[in-house]
Amino acid sequence: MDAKQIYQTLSEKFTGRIKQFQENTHPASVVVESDAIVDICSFLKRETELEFTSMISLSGVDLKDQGKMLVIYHLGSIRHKHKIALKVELDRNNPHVPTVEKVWPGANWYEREAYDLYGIVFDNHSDLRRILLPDDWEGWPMRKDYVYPKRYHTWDV
Amino acid sequence: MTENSKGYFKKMLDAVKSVFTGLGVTIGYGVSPGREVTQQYPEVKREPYDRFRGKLFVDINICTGCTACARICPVDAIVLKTVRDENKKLRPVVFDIDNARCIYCGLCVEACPVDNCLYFRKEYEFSSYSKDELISHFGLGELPQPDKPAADRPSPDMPAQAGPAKDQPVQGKTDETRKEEGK
Amino acid sequence: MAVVDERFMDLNMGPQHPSTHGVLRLLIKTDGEVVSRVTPYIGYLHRALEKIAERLTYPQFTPFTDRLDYLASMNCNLAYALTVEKLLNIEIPRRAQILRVIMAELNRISSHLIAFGSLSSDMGAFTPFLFGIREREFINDLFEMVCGARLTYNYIRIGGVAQDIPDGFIDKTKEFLDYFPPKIKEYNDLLSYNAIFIKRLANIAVISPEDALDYGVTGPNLRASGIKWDLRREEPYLMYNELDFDIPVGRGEMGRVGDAWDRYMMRIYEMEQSAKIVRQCIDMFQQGDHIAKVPKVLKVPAGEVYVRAENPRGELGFYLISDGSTKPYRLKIRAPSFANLSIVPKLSGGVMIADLVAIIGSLDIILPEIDR
Amino acid sequence: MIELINNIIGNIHSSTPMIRWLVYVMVIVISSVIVLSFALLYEGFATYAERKVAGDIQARIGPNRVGPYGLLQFVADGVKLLLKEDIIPFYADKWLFIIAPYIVFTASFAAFVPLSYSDHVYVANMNVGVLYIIAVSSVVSMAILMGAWGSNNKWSLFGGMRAVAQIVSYEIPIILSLLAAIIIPSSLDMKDIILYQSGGLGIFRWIIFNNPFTLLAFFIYFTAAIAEVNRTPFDIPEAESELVAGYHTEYTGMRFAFFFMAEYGDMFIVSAIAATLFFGGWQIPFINGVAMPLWLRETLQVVVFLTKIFVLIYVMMWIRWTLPRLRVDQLMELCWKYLTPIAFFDLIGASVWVLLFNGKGVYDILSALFVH
Repeated sequence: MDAKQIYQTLSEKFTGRIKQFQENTHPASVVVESDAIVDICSFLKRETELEFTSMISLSGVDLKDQGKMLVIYHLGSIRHKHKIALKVELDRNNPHVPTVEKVWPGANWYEREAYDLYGIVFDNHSDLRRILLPDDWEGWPMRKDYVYPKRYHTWDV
Repeated sequence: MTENSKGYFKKMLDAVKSVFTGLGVTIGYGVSPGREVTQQYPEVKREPYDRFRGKLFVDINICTGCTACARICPVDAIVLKTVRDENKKLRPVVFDIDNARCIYCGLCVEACPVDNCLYFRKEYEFSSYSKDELISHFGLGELPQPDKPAADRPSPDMPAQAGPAKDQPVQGKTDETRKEEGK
Repeated sequence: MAVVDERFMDLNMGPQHPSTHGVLRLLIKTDGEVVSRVTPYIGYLHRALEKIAERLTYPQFTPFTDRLDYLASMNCNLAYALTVEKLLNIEIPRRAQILRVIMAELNRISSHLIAFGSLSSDMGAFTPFLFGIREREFINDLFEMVCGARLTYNYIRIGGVAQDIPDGFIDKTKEFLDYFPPKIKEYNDLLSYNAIFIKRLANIAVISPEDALDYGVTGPNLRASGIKWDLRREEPYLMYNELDFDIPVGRGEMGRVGDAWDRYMMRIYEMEQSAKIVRQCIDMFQQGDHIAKVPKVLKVPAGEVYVRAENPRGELGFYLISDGSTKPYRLKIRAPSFANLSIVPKLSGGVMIADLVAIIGSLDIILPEIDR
Repeated sequence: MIELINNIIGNIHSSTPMIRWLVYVMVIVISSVIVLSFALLYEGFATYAERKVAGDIQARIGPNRVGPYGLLQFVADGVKLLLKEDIIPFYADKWLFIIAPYIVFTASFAAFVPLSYSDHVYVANMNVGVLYIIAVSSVVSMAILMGAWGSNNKWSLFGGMRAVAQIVSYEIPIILSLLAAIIIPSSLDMKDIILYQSGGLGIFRWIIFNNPFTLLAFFIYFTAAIAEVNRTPFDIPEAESELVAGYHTEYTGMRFAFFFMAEYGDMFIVSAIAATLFFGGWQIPFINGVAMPLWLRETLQVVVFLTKIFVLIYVMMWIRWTLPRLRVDQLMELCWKYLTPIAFFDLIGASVWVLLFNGKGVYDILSALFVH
């Protein structure tokens, strides 16, 4: 099934909650509502002819000039060999999106990394802590407007 | 002999057999002398291949001061200051390569438009006790004022390895001798 | 004061520990030899490569991809170069493609040699580790002959390869290809089928196919669980579709499918296949230039692309968003070891401490690409 | 040695008890100094030999810098360890921490006493030689536990627990297999055992060839002995890749050297017992009958005895650089499920053989058949 058909089945199943279909990205991406992400993901995983068994990666993107924060889920299927990217647009000052940890346990660490570097809060995540940076680090380093701290405890950065 | 007791002895037999095959391999090395692959480092030095990316070296006389290398360097290890000299040509006053910061990726050597100006040497033994010793200065120093000669900074550039790389003047020269040639 | 669970003792394995394959800290809750829960702590090697990528131009970032998985930096360069070429959609000359496959597969062998050696020294046998290093030196000499470096090569560039190979390279590679296969047989006699080694690894930390897919485990670890998924075959890049090589899949020879021994054996079989690939590439060699025409000031057209390649440790993917300037807008690096390590807490309920070392060794994780 | 003392004291018998007591102490001191210097010298060369053998097996050169062919390497190591800072951990149990290495060394050194190096060269001719050595060598496990507990470190605690479990449980197979060998000469005195094995070209009357059960007893004994000495594949107490350094993690400088030397001392003892009991101690093979001056015969006997020991030590080192390490529960399983039951049946078999052929070995029976 190519991305177009996946988009059709998705928009039929979740009418209204699928915003947009972007053809020019590789793999093609579907912009969805942030609160529908869990249902969509479990649907994509359960559905036999879609069967997105593995979440390849989850990345946060900071679109500062559009005032938006993006979370992109790259999903792939082993059996059908097709790939799709789900995009969720969040408000930049208070980015919230429900966690998909229940669908793919592997997402746990990716979400912690997105939280750690971008400050995107994943609701009811099992233990949302910083994964790469020390726990008491202030600020979200990967944001475009991140200001480098002068000192961290006793060392100057 | 019940089933698992047969397994009991079979397992033991397999274990002993596999242990002895392993021992057979190592005794092959133990008995036959002269299979060493290691070398006695300080006495026997392995000659690196021609393209070995050792320490960077700049032939400052043919350097046009175009700062292509300084711009391409991903870690800004090259500090290059140029000044216009009397016949409008750019003169590289300061040309420092910080060997502690450099990651030896070779992007600068490819970016340099002049042949044999910036290249790697086969020298890999330049560890030192202080970081500023690792900065090699290739600069030509300030323009010589007409009345007093320029105070030339000593170049702690380590003498290169014996084998001359490319058509390289005899090693071990300090900046002064190189400057005389340049005049 | 947090309630201290006095039944269990907190034991810190790492960040400085002889067998954590890098700077990794495992907080183990154990009541003696048996481990009840493991929580990995990572981030000791975080260099913010993704932030650096946003500050450097495309060609400048290539040497940094060496430092992602420094045991397989040719493959990392390759994945990055493929990503940028996908957006540029330029045609890579055939000779450059063949060179890339040769270098990538040689690097796969040298990376698997380290995986084999470090797992064996974790299990207490130090000699196979040194045998592995001895073979790897041979490959290091080949790479030094081609690009001058022995670990971080910066050889595969956007559009092709940095320099063409010197003339002595092909014969030396053939010499290696004749020298290497009997060494694999020696490893098998010495270690793979050794009773103690099998007892230490068989049926340990079995990863079921569902768990492997749920946690995003890829590469030899996924294939050991019985799933035949290799990007060189499923999503062929370069000229892998023309090459004939088979994908080893876990068959549970010594225990259940997907146990630590299977993961170890995948790497031994893959080394043989990689040697076969390199031999075919040498026969397919042809004249041609080694790099496509790429402008010095490289402006990548705006767009988003996710490209992945089969690294020795799994699927390394680059998600690149470019805004048409000379610097990437966002470059997400999907590292295989990051996902492979995330399954360790699930595997390590009720194992012994010595098994924990076997689990880490059999997953063959490497920390620089986890922390980035 | 006792005869020596008696005849010295004999000819000054008229002297007061004070002098007699003084001479006795003086002789004890001299003999212990001699044996201690032999033990330390041997342990020095053993460390050098271990690294040379390891280098040889791993296609390396091994130490050859200090002294001719690196022979003085152990002197350099010793000086280095002496000059190393002697750290006692802050919360360590100071006295336990300090005493433990001395007890370990004295225990392993004390076992040098009952050995008989040749007809007249021995320290003390105990008639309970083998029993004394077994008793002394079990003190080692207690001392290791003291050291492990004293250094107040989680890793060394693991090492200590494992050491005790291993040494205590492997004494059972050792004792049983030694019993199977001792019932033949039916004497615990080393000298008598060796004298029993004389004759028959110096080889055929060895107890190992006495009957098939003693042959099996040797292999059980040797495996259990390697475990007793904590060497690979049983070096779980100081498993570098799991427990950092096991029970001697916190030890530095000379204290660590004591543990280190004790290990090599134990290796010597264990192979000395094997040589005495199974391979006919100092029986000179082939040319035993030839008349030769006393001193030449003595030195030849000592040389034969030491070569047998060093061959066995070479086998231990060879095994160490080949095999991986067992896990703790597999180690226990090997001891209780395999070695001990087989050792029991072996003992029964050996004693039945002694009953049937009233102590005569295969060689005696055959020679009896052919002679008349």
